[in-house]
Amino acid sequence: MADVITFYTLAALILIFGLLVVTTRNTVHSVLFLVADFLAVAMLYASMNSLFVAAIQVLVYAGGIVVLYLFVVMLVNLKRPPEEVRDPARQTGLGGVLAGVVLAELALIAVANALDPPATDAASSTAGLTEQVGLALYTDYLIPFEVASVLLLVAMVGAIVLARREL
Amino acid sequence: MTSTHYLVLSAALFMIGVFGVVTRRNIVIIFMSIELMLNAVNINLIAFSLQWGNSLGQVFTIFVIAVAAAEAAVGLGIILALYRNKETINIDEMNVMKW
Amino acid sequence: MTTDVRPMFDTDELVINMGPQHPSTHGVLRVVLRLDGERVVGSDVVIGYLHRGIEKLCESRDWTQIVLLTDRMDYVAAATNNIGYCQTVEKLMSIEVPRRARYVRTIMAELQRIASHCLWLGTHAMDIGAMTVFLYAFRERELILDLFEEYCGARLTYNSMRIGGLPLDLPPGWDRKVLGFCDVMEQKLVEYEELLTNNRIWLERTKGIGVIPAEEAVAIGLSGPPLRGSGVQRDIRKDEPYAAYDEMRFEVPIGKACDTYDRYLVRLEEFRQSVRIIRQAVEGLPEGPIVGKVPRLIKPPAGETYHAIESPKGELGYFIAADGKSTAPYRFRVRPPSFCNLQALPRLIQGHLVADVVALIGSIDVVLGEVDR
Amino acid sequence: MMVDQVVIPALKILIVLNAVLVGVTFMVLLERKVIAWTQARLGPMRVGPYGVLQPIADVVKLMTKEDITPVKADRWVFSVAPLIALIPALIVFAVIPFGPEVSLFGRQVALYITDLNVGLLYVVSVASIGVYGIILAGWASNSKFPLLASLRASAQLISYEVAVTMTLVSMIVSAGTLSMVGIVNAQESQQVWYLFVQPLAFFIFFVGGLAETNRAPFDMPEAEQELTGGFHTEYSGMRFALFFLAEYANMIVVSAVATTLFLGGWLRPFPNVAALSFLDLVPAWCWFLAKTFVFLYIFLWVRATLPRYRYDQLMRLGWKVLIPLAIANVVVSGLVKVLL
Repeated sequence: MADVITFYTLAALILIFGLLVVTTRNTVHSVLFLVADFLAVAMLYASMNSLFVAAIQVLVYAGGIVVLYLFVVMLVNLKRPPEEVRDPARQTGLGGVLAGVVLAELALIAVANALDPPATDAASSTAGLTEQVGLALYTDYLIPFEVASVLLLVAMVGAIVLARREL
Repeated sequence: MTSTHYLVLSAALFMIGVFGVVTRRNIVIIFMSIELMLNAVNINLIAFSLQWGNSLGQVFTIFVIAVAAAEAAVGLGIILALYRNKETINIDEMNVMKW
Repeated sequence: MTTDVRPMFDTDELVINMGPQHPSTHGVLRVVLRLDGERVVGSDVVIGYLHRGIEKLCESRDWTQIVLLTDRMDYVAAATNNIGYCQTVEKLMSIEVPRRARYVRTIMAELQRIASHCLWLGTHAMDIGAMTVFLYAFRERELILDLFEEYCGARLTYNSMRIGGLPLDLPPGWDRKVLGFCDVMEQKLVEYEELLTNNRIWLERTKGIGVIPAEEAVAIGLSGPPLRGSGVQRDIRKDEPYAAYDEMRFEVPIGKACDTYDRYLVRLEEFRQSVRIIRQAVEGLPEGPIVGKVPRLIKPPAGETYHAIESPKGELGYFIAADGKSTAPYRFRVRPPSFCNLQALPRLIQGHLVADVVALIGSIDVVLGEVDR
Repeated sequence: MMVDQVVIPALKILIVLNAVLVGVTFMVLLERKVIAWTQARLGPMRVGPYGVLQPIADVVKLMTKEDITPVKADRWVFSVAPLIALIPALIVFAVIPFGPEVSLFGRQVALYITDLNVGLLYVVSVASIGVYGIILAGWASNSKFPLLASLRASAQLISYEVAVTMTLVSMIVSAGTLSMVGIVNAQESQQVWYLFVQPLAFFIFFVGGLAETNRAPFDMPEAEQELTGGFHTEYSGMRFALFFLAEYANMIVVSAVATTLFLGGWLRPFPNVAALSFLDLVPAWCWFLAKTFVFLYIFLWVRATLPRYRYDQLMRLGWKVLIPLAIANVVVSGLVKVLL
């Protein structure tokens, strides 16, 4: 019971904050909602017994990446959003089509789900354990892990080069 | 909770991200929408990881987060460089490759 | 903030208004900074917020009343201002000042130098974030204020000199108290130095900051510790002795690196030399009259003169023109050291960071009462 | 069941929260007193004997002051920013172990709110949220000095977080666990405080902690002599007070985490020396509080003694000294762990 309430509350928060991110006029507010959204997602992870990922989500996403966004927003100043010239016909049409497709898909899943309810989760208590994640990360996935670190290094160098004044 | 719940939530969040990318003209907001979509993917991964009792889903989530960090750093660098040159962050004004 | 269409924070320059209400501009100095990030690319020093028209006011007061007005210029070294003015008038009227009065003037000037430097050290250190030195320095300044209070009854604006000599003789036992203060001061100087001189952060904050080479310092017209910090051996007390300085033995410290740290070292050494001078003056204090032969009505002959003394902040000069008819100066003009030293500020802060701006304002030691007059 | 799962945690949260808030208020008094004594002054003496009631007077004053919002400020963000600064500082206390499990009224009660198996990571990640309060406060004020300050603050916090997190990695290598309780237990079983195992990590953590809490000599974001108070220039009344609550709460957090990681948390000195077992008469949580107090005192002592670093020097220290040192420390810790 408690987990149902948790899920629906968090799901509602995630969707509401997500919507606010993409609809708010003021970009700084948008960034704030993005932080809130990420925190809600982190709580969802925690409720799914994945504490490690939850902590990483907060640390990297909310505490790191979004600060970068905030920086950029403050640097390029979005007090007067460049928004207002848009091309309504094309975008709304495309958005409508996309929304229709996804809604149809969701409806399909819901119907299929109602007809043939899947078995509940194996609910393996070990799945979320940090040790498991660490083991997988440092044994089977060692090479991807190292590649990811090289990617981060390259990205760091690239970002510095791009953001340099005399480009 | 079944994994379907998580999948529906993830699909909805993904859709919001797509909505943002398609309708907003502000390049920073578009980037943030992409982050939302990446989060939706992560929710999926974790949900499956939970369903199958396998921690690999979480490993991939960590990779996705790493990639997202790299993407944000480079992407925001590009935005800054563009802003310096064009004084705008409206992507409709950035549709030429050369100026 | 205005609501104009310029972005609030773009990647270009940011104009920021430091002062006149700012904790580290030592009064009402206003510096308009143009910043690139935190780096100063241009600056504009705006003065005049404390202008009271003292020079003009002096032209409508008689000669003895002006002593009181000079107190209000450099209000942290009021006695020095008195001495400078009185000596100028004495020069104009060719009055011989008795030796005892000259000795007392020397003691006063040096006590005042220590007091002024205490205030400088405290605020300078405070600007750089070392808050404890501020209170230590004020503790010792308090002792000097007590000495002055005992002598003339006032603690800030002393009105402590008269044309031709002193208003009154020293209170009994005062000289011993001064010697006692000298002992205290020497001990406390060690305390200040322990907190700052070899402190790594202090060194990083002051070394190489605001370098101004000797030729440039002379060209700008710096004087006092900022000039000596740049390695120029110039001290009016030595070069053109007044009061009893020709009978005193002391050294004039100079810096080598021409930076904020050397200006700091120069002033710290001046503390020691001042203590040394005070000791000599008190020990050799002659007996005798305290006022020279001064006419009842002070009315200098027509003519003009310029006389400068070494105030704690630099060359304090008075130009006075008398018409020989009225009982007020015809023209009264002050060359205040703070004002002239302040000219170097835009040059000093160019290319430095915001944090250095406050350090540099502190390092040239301005008093706005003197700048604006 | 009900008592174990709801009532006791709720009580614990209530007690910890209140203790922290009261502690923070008296931290202000302590700071004023300690600095005053360093500077040959008396500090507050008027309210109550030796001024001990001064914090209460301060709170009353701040609560009754007018809350000013600048006209051009972003009202919404301006009001939320102090809370964003304060809340992360408070929720970190959820994983701070004040003591081991003790029996209280015939019931086993743990002297911590919860023991997460990623406790250390939780501390770091929650602490990384606190920076938003400062950035947003500076931005929302729509004023130049606060904006400069908030840019300084964010750059400073992000760069020092990297160094601090790196040192925590070497702590994890030593302890073999991420749980805060586990780290204390590891120190007990290895019979040594990690201060002596990882002195370099301790140093980096402490310097980084000073920088992350914006305390002297790294208090650039509020440097009143440069930026007239920095990010909270435009704040007044209770919102202003919230920033101070956050700053002092953060100091307590850093001290408590340092105690847990490096000084053996609630363990008495020399837990393995039987001759000193009379020290056990003092309850474990008292040892914890005493050690935390030592750190808090050092915070104040440093503030009274040292001048302030300059912004670029601070960044250079962080990136060019502390982070390489921290990484080297991780490598050496790993090597030692593998080889021994």
